[in-house]
Amino acid sequence: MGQLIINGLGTGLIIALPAMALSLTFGILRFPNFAIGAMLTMAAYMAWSFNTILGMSLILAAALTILLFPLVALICDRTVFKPLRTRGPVTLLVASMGLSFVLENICRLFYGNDARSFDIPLARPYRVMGLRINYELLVTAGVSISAMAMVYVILQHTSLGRAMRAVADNPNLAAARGIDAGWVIGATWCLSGMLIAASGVLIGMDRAIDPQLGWNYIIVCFAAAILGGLGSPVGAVIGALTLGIVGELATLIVDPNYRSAIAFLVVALVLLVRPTGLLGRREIVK
Amino acid sequence: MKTTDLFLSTLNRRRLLKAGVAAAGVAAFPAPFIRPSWAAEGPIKIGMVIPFTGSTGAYGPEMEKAAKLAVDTINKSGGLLGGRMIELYIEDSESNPTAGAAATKKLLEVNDVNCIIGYWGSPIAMASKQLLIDAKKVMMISCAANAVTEQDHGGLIWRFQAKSTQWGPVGGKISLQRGHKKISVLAQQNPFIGSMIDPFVAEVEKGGGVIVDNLSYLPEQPSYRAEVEKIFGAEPDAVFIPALLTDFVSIMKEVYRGGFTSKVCSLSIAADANGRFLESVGPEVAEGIDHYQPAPPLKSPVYKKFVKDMGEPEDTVFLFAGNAFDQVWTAALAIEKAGTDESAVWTKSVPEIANPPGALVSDGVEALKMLRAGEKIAYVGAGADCDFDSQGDQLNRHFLHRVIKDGKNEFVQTLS
Amino acid sequence: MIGYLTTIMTLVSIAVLIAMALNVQWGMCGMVNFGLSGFVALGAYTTAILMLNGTGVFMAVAAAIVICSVMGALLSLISLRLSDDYLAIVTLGFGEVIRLITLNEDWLTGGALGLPGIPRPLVDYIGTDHYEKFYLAVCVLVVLLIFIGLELATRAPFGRALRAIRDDEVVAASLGKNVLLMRVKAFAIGGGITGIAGSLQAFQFSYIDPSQFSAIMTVYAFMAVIAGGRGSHSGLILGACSIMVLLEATRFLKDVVNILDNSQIAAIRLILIGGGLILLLIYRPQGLIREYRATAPAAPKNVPHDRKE
Amino acid sequence: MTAPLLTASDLRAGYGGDDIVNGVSLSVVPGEIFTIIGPNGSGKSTLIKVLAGIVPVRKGTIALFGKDVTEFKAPQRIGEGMAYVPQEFNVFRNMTIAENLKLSTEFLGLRGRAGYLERQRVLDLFPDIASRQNLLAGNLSGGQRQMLAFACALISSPDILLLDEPSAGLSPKLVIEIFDKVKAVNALGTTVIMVEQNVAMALPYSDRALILVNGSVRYQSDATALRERGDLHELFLRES
Repeated sequence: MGQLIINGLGTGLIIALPAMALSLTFGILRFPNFAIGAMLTMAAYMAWSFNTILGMSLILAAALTILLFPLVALICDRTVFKPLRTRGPVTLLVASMGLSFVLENICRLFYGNDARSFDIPLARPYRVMGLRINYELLVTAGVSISAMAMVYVILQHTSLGRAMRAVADNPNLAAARGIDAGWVIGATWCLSGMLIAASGVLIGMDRAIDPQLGWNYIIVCFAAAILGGLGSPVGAVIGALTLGIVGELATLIVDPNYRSAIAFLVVALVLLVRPTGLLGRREIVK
Repeated sequence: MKTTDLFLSTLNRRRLLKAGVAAAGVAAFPAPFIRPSWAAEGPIKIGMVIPFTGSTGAYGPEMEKAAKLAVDTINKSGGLLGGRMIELYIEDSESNPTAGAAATKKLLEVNDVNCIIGYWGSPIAMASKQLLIDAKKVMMISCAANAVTEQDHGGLIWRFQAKSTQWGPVGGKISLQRGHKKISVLAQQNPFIGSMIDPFVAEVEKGGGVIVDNLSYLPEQPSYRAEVEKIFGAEPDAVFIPALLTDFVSIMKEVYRGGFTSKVCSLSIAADANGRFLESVGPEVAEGIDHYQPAPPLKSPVYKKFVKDMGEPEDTVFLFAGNAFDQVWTAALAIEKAGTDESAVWTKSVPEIANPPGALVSDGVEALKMLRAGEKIAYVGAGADCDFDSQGDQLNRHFLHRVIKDGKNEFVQTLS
Repeated sequence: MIGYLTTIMTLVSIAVLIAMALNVQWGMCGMVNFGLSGFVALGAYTTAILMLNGTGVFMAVAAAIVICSVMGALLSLISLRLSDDYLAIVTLGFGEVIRLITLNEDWLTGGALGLPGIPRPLVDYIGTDHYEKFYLAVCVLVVLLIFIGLELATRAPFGRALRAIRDDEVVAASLGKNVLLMRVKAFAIGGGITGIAGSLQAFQFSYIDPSQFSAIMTVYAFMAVIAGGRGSHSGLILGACSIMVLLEATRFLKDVVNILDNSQIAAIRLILIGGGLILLLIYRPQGLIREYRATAPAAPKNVPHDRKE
Repeated sequence: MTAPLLTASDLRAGYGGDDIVNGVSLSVVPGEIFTIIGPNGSGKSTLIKVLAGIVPVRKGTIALFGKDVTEFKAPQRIGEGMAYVPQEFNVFRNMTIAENLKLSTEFLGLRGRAGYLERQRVLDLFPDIASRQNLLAGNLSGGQRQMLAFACALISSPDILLLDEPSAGLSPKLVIEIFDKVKAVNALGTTVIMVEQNVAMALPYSDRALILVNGSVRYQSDATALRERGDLHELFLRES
């Protein structure tokens, strides 16, 4: 039981970052970015290239990826999403599906289909009171929690964060207050690009890297972000952790293959009680 | 087509059939004699459907390379049927049955191929096979699910792979030999692996072992923590993990990091994959994993030459490349033997050039020469002996059992 | 070549049906369905299982339609209280659950191996030689019938009411339409169409397995509806055709280009598809054909910039 | 007549296919309160959004102090001395009053250097909100919210203030209070353009008025002259 919770935390912490990125871009741009999966794949390959081809240490490779990946996110935004900015959310969603094809296959074009792993030694777990806690879990926890803290501080206590919240809340009013939406959108993509990069590295450590990698995370990320309330980054974290832990605990009762069904059941139940998700803002309807 | 041509071609077909029967019956008949001088001109077209994208995209490229190697060799040696070259058309199955079937249809109709090889992945073969049967073209598959050859297919389907039910017991034997009693199964859910579980369980129980847990997992999920916890947490002596590469890497990382110590037995598709598994996880994680696969004829010169031509290190044990190579050669030899590239005809020659009796030849070019000289041959390929039963399944598949020690694959035994 | 085109056209017909279902639910009524592949799978498995147990074709297909409609109605009922984003997740979850069931319940669905040997309707009378052409004719006929039905419905008060709901729920409600009932109906009709599509898919290869119903099916349907112009049935036929043509035409790419190996070409093929879709969205925003409108366009209440405020 | 502060000529704009603003021309002189009235759905709100730079101009020009600002987006127009208060949802509900005020100065470049005194000067106008700066704006009453929105707009010391239906959703008593504030702000030298539905309440406070029907100007005159005409209703409804 305790072990299951720890394992669930491990999964949840990894999902938390992309779910937060999804929530951030949703908050500002009002569409769920389906390409988040392919972006994760690309970030993982980017870090892998620095680590394995250029022979950097994983920490350096990760840092470089976190620094450079926002550029990729910005380029995607400029080329794909910007021209469609004034269109409905589903148009943007479909565009992000197209983008996801493009990104995934750019990875395939350059790296082929083989499974890859970072060049790092694996370690046996620490044992604490009969529970096994492994090194990756600690790293994941460290990275995730500091990333979350960073996002929280940025959102609550900086002018950028205020601007982001303002645009998310009411874009017209934000424009009327002198906030340049283009700038805020750019900053949001950078921030979520960094989150995606960090989680791409964590995922690469957790499992094998292959061009399909991102697909495995899209559904859980969406579920986590929606459970927490789309547009609420803090909610996304809570959603991710809940899904991670529920998913693991569910294996006590049902066949592990059905755990994603259980996760959806939880999401559905929560939504029935709270239609806007755990921390979602109540939309005020006329 | 003009009516006269049409008439000619039906006539030819009939004569051709006779010639084929004659060739089968009277082996001493000089080969040049039965080669019809009126054979259709132009290249002999062979299609190939293999995955390059999607979840099994990793397995396509080496098969492509091997097939091209075989085609090049044949063409350099002068082609078939008195100088006709082979043209190879390759399509991506996208690891998706619908796309695979569309690709099959394209090859049949647009490229007008006379047989299609490849077919890695049972659902793709299942979705495509009716198309080939309806078109009366030969299908050569590299997938294992029993169902593909089970129904009547008019002798058109040839399997260059051991059946799933043949794979299962071998895993059981290995585990029992290692002295394991309490054994669990953690199997990927796919048609190929699905049908090897029951035979595995039966073999273990027959040998006095106990199955502690038997769990299937879905590939393509974020983590396998729950599955690993459930299976390894019960601390069985050994766990049988039939998987594919990507998920096996993730699972073994999890097993190692989880501090579990049960022994692991797996398939070479996952645990070797031409060295990619070791490359991915490093020697510590891989240490002591038993794995097996249908054995290519490692000792045979043709296999050594094949490995060299593929540009891989000497001790490479190929998984599917050899099968693809054999598919091209088997088709070529059968066509040469039958004296026609008419699928429905030459498919009957496949056992004649592959099964004993006949001189065992492993060099394809040599085999072609012998055929032309009217000799009886039994081709031995780079992937297997290439002997077939009446259902089109390969006979006498041996399995190669290896173990990973100090970051290297060590030969343990050959099993059957 | 003709046989190849026949197969492709049959696949296109099935894709068109799926896109039509989406068009009723989302294009006309504004309710997103991300579980399309699950609906199609449900229809296909229903038909296949019944056929394999000796049920007649009409019963099997009818059962698929009924089950999918009921499922659609139920899902939309569950989601009535929720906003659109959440309907998305409920349908996504439904699709996932169906996928899991088809994979795991071997006794019913054959698990990952799927169900082979599904009897093809009327094959004894038609014979195998011309069966494909016959089957294509059946598929095209079904598409035509549904197309005509939907066109009539679109022009009827029902269709106008649906669009009114899509464009502005509050206005529609104030006009006295029973919004909830309309939404449930639209979702059920869409569900029924996916049921037919599933049946056709089951007969197509006389074999089904879970991997035929992957999420990519849903993605293609969205592409078709968007490319064709949301709400327009004739547009989406064109849209679905262009997507499938793009998909298949890129197969011929490698017959022309010889520099790259096959896996690279396969990758480039999918890049072109994704990129093509994006370009279509940017440069053909209204889709290939504009939506039929009996009345002047409503005042833009729901301009994306101006969320309902 | 003094040189106009803001001129718009032949403006066309809209969201989807068709134009909602159909060739509107107007000019506003310094110091006046200029009111745009018209029936529901006539494009008033869109017009003021076009002036504020929220909805892009498709055709026509807008000039501020004689400078062409047609291509300027809303944030840039603030730099040119314009401020805009949207209708109803005009404060950030998830932020405190203090944060709302802070946001109004943070992104204004030079104009944003409104010092402490400047801020105090504005807050003095609105004692109600000055006293509880840590309250979430979403929890304010309608009138207080409107005051906060004014305060936020005024903090950049604009030359011209655009108001979109300041009276919307307020009780008659509050409406008077709001219009008094508008007058007070105007008295301090700020030119005001406002869109109003509540014609009877707004006209007494206005200097000039414009009637917009179906996106084009139907009538334009002194507010007093308009009030004296009895056919307002007919002006609104007559088909063009």
